[in-house]
Amino acid sequence: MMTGRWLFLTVLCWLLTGMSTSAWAATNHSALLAAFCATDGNKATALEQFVEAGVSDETQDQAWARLIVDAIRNSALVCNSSGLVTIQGTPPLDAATLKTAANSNPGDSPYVPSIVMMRKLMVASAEIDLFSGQRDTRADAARQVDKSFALLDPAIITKAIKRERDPDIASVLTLAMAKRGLGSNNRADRLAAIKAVAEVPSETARTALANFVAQDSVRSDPEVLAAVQSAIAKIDTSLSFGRAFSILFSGLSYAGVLLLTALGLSIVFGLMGVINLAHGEFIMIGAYSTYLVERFMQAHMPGLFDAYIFVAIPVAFVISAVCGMLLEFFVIRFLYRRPLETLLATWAVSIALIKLVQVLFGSQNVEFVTPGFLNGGMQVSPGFFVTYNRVFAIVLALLIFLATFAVVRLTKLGLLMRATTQLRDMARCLGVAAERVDRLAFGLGAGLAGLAGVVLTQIASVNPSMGTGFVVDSFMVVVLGGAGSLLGTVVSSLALGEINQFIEPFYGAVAAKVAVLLLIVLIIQKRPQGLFALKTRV
Amino acid sequence: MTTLPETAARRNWTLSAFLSKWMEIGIVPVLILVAAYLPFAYFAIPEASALHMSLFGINLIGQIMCFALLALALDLVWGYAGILSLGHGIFFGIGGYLMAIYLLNSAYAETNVLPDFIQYMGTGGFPTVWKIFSRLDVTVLITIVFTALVAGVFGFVTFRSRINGVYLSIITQALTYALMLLLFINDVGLGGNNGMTGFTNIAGLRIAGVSTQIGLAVCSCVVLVVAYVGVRYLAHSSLGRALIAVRDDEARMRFLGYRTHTLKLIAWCLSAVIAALAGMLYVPQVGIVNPTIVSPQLSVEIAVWVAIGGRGTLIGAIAGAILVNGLKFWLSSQLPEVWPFILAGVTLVIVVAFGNGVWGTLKAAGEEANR
Amino acid sequence: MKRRTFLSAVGSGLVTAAGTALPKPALAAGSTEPIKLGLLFSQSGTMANNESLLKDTALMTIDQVNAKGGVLGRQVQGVVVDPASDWPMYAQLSKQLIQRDKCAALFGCWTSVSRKSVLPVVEANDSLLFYPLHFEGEEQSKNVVYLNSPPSSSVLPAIDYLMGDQGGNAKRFYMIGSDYVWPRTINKMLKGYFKTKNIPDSALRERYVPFGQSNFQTIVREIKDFAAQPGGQAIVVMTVVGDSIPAMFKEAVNQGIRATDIPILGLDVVDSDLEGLDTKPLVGHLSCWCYFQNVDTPQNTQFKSDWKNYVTAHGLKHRPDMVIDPMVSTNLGINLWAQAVTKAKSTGTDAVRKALAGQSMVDPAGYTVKMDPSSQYLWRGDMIGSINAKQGFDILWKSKDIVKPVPYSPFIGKA
Amino acid sequence: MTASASNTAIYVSGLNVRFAGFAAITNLSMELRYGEIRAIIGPNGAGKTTLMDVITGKTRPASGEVFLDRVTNLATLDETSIARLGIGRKFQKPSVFEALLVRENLELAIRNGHGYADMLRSRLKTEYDQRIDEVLETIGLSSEGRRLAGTLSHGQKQWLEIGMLLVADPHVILLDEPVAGMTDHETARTVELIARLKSPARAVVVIEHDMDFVGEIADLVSVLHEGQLLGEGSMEKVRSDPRVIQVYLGR
Repeated sequence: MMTGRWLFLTVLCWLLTGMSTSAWAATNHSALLAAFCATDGNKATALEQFVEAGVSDETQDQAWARLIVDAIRNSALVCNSSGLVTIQGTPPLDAATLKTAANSNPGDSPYVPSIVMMRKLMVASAEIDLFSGQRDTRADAARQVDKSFALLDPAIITKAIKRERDPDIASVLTLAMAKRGLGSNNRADRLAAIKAVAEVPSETARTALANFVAQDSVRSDPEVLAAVQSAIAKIDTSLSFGRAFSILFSGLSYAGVLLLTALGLSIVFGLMGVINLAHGEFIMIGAYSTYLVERFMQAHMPGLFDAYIFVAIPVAFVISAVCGMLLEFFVIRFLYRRPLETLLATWAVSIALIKLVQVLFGSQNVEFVTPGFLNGGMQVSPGFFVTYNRVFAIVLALLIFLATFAVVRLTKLGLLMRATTQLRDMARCLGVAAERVDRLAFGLGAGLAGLAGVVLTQIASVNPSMGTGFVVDSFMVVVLGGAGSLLGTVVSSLALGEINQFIEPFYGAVAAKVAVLLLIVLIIQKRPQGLFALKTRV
Repeated sequence: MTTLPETAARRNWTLSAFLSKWMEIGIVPVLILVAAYLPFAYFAIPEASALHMSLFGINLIGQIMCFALLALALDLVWGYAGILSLGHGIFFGIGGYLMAIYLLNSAYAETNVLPDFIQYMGTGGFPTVWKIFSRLDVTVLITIVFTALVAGVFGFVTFRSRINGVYLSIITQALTYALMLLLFINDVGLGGNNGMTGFTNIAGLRIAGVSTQIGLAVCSCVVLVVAYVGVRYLAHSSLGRALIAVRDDEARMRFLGYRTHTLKLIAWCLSAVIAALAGMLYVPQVGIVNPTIVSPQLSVEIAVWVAIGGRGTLIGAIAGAILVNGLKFWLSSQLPEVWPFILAGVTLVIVVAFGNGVWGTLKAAGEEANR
Repeated sequence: MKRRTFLSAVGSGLVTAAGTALPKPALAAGSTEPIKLGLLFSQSGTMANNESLLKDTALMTIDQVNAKGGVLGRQVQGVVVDPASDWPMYAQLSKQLIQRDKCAALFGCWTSVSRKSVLPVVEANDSLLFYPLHFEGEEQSKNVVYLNSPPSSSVLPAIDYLMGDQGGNAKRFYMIGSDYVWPRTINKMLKGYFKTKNIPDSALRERYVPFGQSNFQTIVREIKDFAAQPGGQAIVVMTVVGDSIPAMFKEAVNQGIRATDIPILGLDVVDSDLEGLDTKPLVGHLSCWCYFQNVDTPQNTQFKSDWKNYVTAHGLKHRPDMVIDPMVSTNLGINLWAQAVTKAKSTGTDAVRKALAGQSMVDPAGYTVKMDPSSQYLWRGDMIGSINAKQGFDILWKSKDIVKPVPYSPFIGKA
Repeated sequence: MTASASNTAIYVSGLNVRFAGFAAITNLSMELRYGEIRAIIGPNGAGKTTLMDVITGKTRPASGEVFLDRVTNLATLDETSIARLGIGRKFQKPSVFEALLVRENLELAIRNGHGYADMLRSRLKTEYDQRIDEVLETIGLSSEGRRLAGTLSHGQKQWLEIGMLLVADPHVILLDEPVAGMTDHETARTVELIARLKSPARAVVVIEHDMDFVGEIADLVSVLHEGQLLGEGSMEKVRSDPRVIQVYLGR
C-alpha cells in the first residue's frame, strides 16, 4: 500500500518533469536568466528552473545549465544593468548564447551567492551531476545529495533513481530519500528515516536526529521517541570513542613534533653538552630551505610539484647541517670547556640568523602550497577524523628517529661520537680525530633540526622567529628524557605530547603548556639527571 | 680587587691598571654626579645648548639605570655564586607588575575609571587582594618580601637537589617562559597581552610630570649606587670569597664544611630582590608593563650585558648594561636593520676571544702591569 | 619662559613636557620648514608585514599632499621610526617623535596594545594620534582620532546578516579569538547583543588562544562538536589575528569544514591573510570591514593604481595589487588632517582638533565619510565580504550609507 | 701514645659499594686509629679512593657501616656535616681555590662554614689571623700569603691544601696521593709536613703508590685489592706477604 503510493507519486512527478522539460527545449535560456536577475524575482525558484534544464534530456540544455550553475557558484555571473547577462572571463560570454558578449559594462559586479544560496547551488549542481555519464561523478553527486538530504528535490532524485543503473549509487539515493522521512508526519516514514540516518553515525546525523527529537509531534509519539533516542545514544557512544581516539591522535602528533625538534638537540646538548640556543634557528633554516625548494619546483618542474616536500628533506638536511658545521667551526669548538658560554654565543648567533632571514625573506609568514596528498584527511571512525599532514608528521618523526638511532648506535661515526663526546680527552689520546667527529656530530644535530623544519612547514606557521618557540620545549624534552639518551627523548616527548593534548581540551593550550613545563621542573627536582640516566661514579 | 694597598706602592701606572683599580670606587661619584646633573641639565641649561637634555633623554637614562641594576643583580649570582639564571626576568617582572598594580590603584583613586581589562573581564572591580597595594611604601615592602619568598622557595628546592650549571639555566628559562605564557592569559587578571597601562600618578605626583619623570630617573641612579656599594661590600667580604669558592669548586667547599646551598640561597634571594627593585623603577618610567618583560629573550639578554661587561666584576656588569642599552636605543632608531648584527657580533667576539669581558680583560691587563 | 617652567615645575611638579615641547610647531606655523608627521609603524617583529604596509601608504599619501602644494604652503614630512613590535617601544618612540622631533601629529599603531601604550603619552603631551584600525571601541580620548569603525557599527550588521534568512538563520555561536583586549571586548559585546535576541548561553561558546597559536586541532574538533549539538545553525565568529588566521583556516579545511556547513565570520581577516592559501575550500567564509578592494568605484580604481605605481616606483616588497582597509583608513586620516590644518591655518593640536570636527571626503569605498565632532570617530560605510576562489573577497552586502560610530557599545555592561 | 693508639677513629664494617653494576668495595671491614699514620695501598680500582668517598660522605654505600668514634654513623650524613665533625680530606688533584689568595684559602678553611653573618664582617678574628700565619710558616708559604693561589707551583698548591687541613685542625685527615707528580725535593718536604700532622688526637690516612714514601711515613699499611682488604701490618710485614707481592708489588 505504502509502496503503491510512492509509485504513484513518482510516476506523477516523472510525467510532470517530462512534460516541462519537453516544453523546455523550446523556450530560450535568456528568459530563465532574466528571471534569475530580476531584482524582485526569487532566485531560489529561478535556480530550480536551471536544474530542470540541467536534468532534461536535451544534452545542450544540460551542458548550458551546468555552465550557468557553476558560473553562479564561482560568482562569475553578471547581471548587467543593460539587462544583458554575462559570464565573467576573458572574453566575457553572453550567458544565454554562450557567445562572446558584445560589451559587459565594468560598473556591474557579479552576483555573489549568499550562504543559503550556496547550499542550494551545491545541491543543484549535485542534482545535475546525477544525470551525467560518468559513474564517479554520479557517485560523488549521490554522496553530496545524501549529505544534504534536507534540501534535495524529491522529484529529481526519484527520476535519478529510476534511471540509475549502478545499484550502489541507487541505494545511496534511496537512503537519502528515506532520510527525508524525518520531515513527514507518517510514523512509518519517520521510523524508516531514523533507521536510515542512524545507519552511518556522524556529527551531522546526530544533529539531524537531535533537531528532529526537539519537535513536539515527535515527543508525543512514544514509539518514534524511543527509536530516535536509542539511535542518538548509539551515535553518541561511537562518537565518544572517536573523541577519545582523536585526543590520543593529536597527542601523538604533538609528540611527533616534540620528538622531531628535540632529536637534534638530544645529540648536540645531550651527547656534546653544547647548549645550543640557535637550535630553533636551524629548524627555521630547514623550513626556509623547504620554501626555496617549493618555489624552485613550482617555477621549474610544476609537474612534480607535489613531491617538493620529499625533495626538501635531503636539501634541508644538508643546508642546515652545513650551517651547523660552520657554527661549530667558527664558534663552538672554542667553547667545549665552557658550556655556559656556548649558551651566550649561540644566542647571539640565533638573533643574527633571525635578522638575516628577516632581511632576506621579510618577517611575515611564508605561505606554503600544501602538496595535494597532504590536504584534507579522512574519517577513521565516527568522530575520529585524522588529517593527512599530522599523519605525515608522525610517520616522518618516527622514520627520522629510527634513522638517527641507527646512526648513533650502529655506525662507526656513532661510536666515535659517543666516545669523543663523553670522554673527550680519552678519545683524543686514543687518536680519534676529535675535531672532525665533533663537527660531524654537531652537523648531524643541526641537520635533524632542519628536518624538523621541513615537517613543520606543513603544520605550523613559518617565519624568521618561528624557532624561538621550539627551543624551550626541545630542551625540556631532552632534559626530562635524560641527556644523551635517545630513547629517553622519545619517551619524554610521547609523555609530554599526550599529557599536553589531554589537558588542552579542558583548560586550553596555554594552561596545558604551562602545566607541562611545571611538571617537568618538578620531575627534574626529583631526578636531576632526567628519567633515563645511569648512576655512575662522580 | 685581589691586589691590596701595600703592593700599590710598587705599581707602574698604566691606564688599565688605573681604571681597574680606581673605577671600582670611582663609579660611585660618577653615578652620583649623573644623578645630580639630570635635573640641572633639563631646567637650568637652555634648550639650545648641547649640554641640555630633553625629557626623552633623561627618561632613557633612567631606564638604562634600571637595566644596569638588573645586570648588577645577575652578576652577583652568576659572577660570584656561579649560578647563570635565565630567569631574572621573573623577578624583574614581579617588581614591575606589583608596581603596576599600585599605580593602577592610585590611578583609580584619582580618575575612578577601571582599566579596560578589568571591565571586559566583568569582575566589576579590582580583586580584593589589590587593596594592599594602595600605598607606595607598603607596595615596595611587600614586593621585597614577596620576591625574596619566591626566590627563596625556588632556590631552596633547586639548590637542595643540587641542580646547577646548565640544568639550572635551562630550568629557569623554562619557568620564565611559563610565566610569560601565563601572563598572556587574560583570565589570570593581569591584563594579558596588553598588560597594564594608563598610570596617572605615583605617590600623589602626576606620573607624566617633568619633575616626576626626572625624579624617577634620579631615583634609579641613586638606587643603583646604593645597590652597587652594598653588593660590592658583600662581594669583598669573606662571604663573597666563599661564594667565589662555591662557584669554582662547590664539592670542595662541602668538604670544608660549608652548606653551599645556603650560601647560594643568600646570594640568590638578594639578587632577586635587586632585580625586583629594578622592575619597580622601570615600569613607572615606561608607563606600561606587559608580559614581554618576562620573555626568555630579555632574560638571556641580561646575561649578555654581563658577559660583555665582564662577569664577576660588578662594575663590568653595569658598564655592559649601559653600553649595550645605550647603543640599542641609539641604533634601533637610526638603523634598526643593523642593530641585531652588531649585538650578535660583539657578543660572539667577547665570548669567544675575551672570556671575561671588557672589564675583566682590562683588569687582567691592569694586574699584568702590576706584576 | 624657560625659567617659569622651571619654577612652576619645581613648585608643583605638574608641568607636562608639552609646556616645552608642543607650542613649537604651533608657533612655527607660517615659517617654511616642513611640517613633521610621526609615523609609528613597526618594520620588524611580528607586526612588521602589516604595519609596514601602512607606513608606505602614509608616505605615499604625504607625497600626494605635497604634490598638491603641501599645507599652509609648507611641505609635509613623514618621520619614520621602528617600534619593532615591542609595545613599550611605541610609548618610547612616540615620546621621541613628539618631544624631540616636534611632530605635529602621529599616525600609527595596529594592535590595541600598542595604541594603549601610546595613549598616555599623547595625552600627557596633548598631541594627536590618528589610529587606522578597527578595534574594540570602549575608548574615547580627545588626543586620538579613530579612523575606523568601532564594533557596534561594523560587526553587529554582519551578525544581523548571518542571523537573517540570507545568512542562514544562525542561532548558535562559537566565538574563537586571540587572547587580548580586542576579541575579549568584541565577544563581551556580542554576548550582550545575543541576550537582547534571547539567545541562551547554552548556544554560545567562547574560546581564546594565545597570540601566534598555530595548532587548531583541538579547537576545530570542538567546533565540529559544537555544530553537531541541536538548537539550530551554528556559526564561528573568529577574532584570532595574524599568524593564527591562515592556521585556523587550514585546519578547518583539513577537517572538512565548509562555509555551507559552518560559516566562519573572520573579523580580522584581510586579503593579505589569504595570500598563498588555496581559497577554493574557503569560499563563502565571511569578513566585515569598511572597505574591500573589490568594491567598484572610480575612487577605488584610482587609489589602487596609485598604490601599484608607488610600490613599483619605490621597489617595495609589498604586493602591488593588494589594498586593505587599514591602508585606506591611513590615507583618509592624512587627507582629513591636511584639510583640517588648512582650515585651522595652524598645526596646533587644539586648532586642528576643532577644525577636524565635521571634515568629510569621498573614500575609495564610495561613501562620503565624515568626522564625528563629538567622539572624533570617523563615520564610514560597512561591508560584508565573502571569500572567493581568487584569494580575495566578493562584496556580499553593503550598508546603504555611512554608519554612526558608537564608541561605547550599549551591549557591554558597564562595570 | 700507645694508649691513644688503641682507640678507634673510623670503624668500617661489612661495607659494600656498587656503581651501575660493578662492585667497587665488597664486604670491607677495617679500623683507623687515632695517633697513627695509616697508608692504604693497592692497584688502581682497588677501591682506595672509593673508601675515602664513603668516609667523607661523597658516596653512599649499598650496605655496611662507617662509624666515627664508634658513635656517629657517617653513612647517614652529607659531606658538610661530616666535614664539620672534623674529618678533613685532601684530594688527589690539588683543589685549592685558584681565584683566591693563599691567605683567603686558609681563611675559608679556618671558618669551616660557621657563621655566615659573621663572614660579612670582613675583618678576621685576630687569633685566626695568628693561626693562619703559623700555618703559612709551617707549609713554608709565609711570603706567598698575598699571591693568587692559582699562581702557585704544583707542589706549593699541594702544601697549601695540606695547610688548609692544618688550620681547620681536624681529628681525621685523609690524604689522596699527596706526593703525586712532585719532585724529590718537594716530596721530602711533604714527608716532613705529614709527619707534623701526626698527633695523639688525630688519625691520618694516606693513599699512595710511592712505596718508599709510604715506608717513610706510615706506621701501618693496609692493602686493598678489588675492594677487599688483602693484608694489614707494618711495611715489612706487608712487603713479605706473598699474596700482596703476587697481586701488587709483584708487578
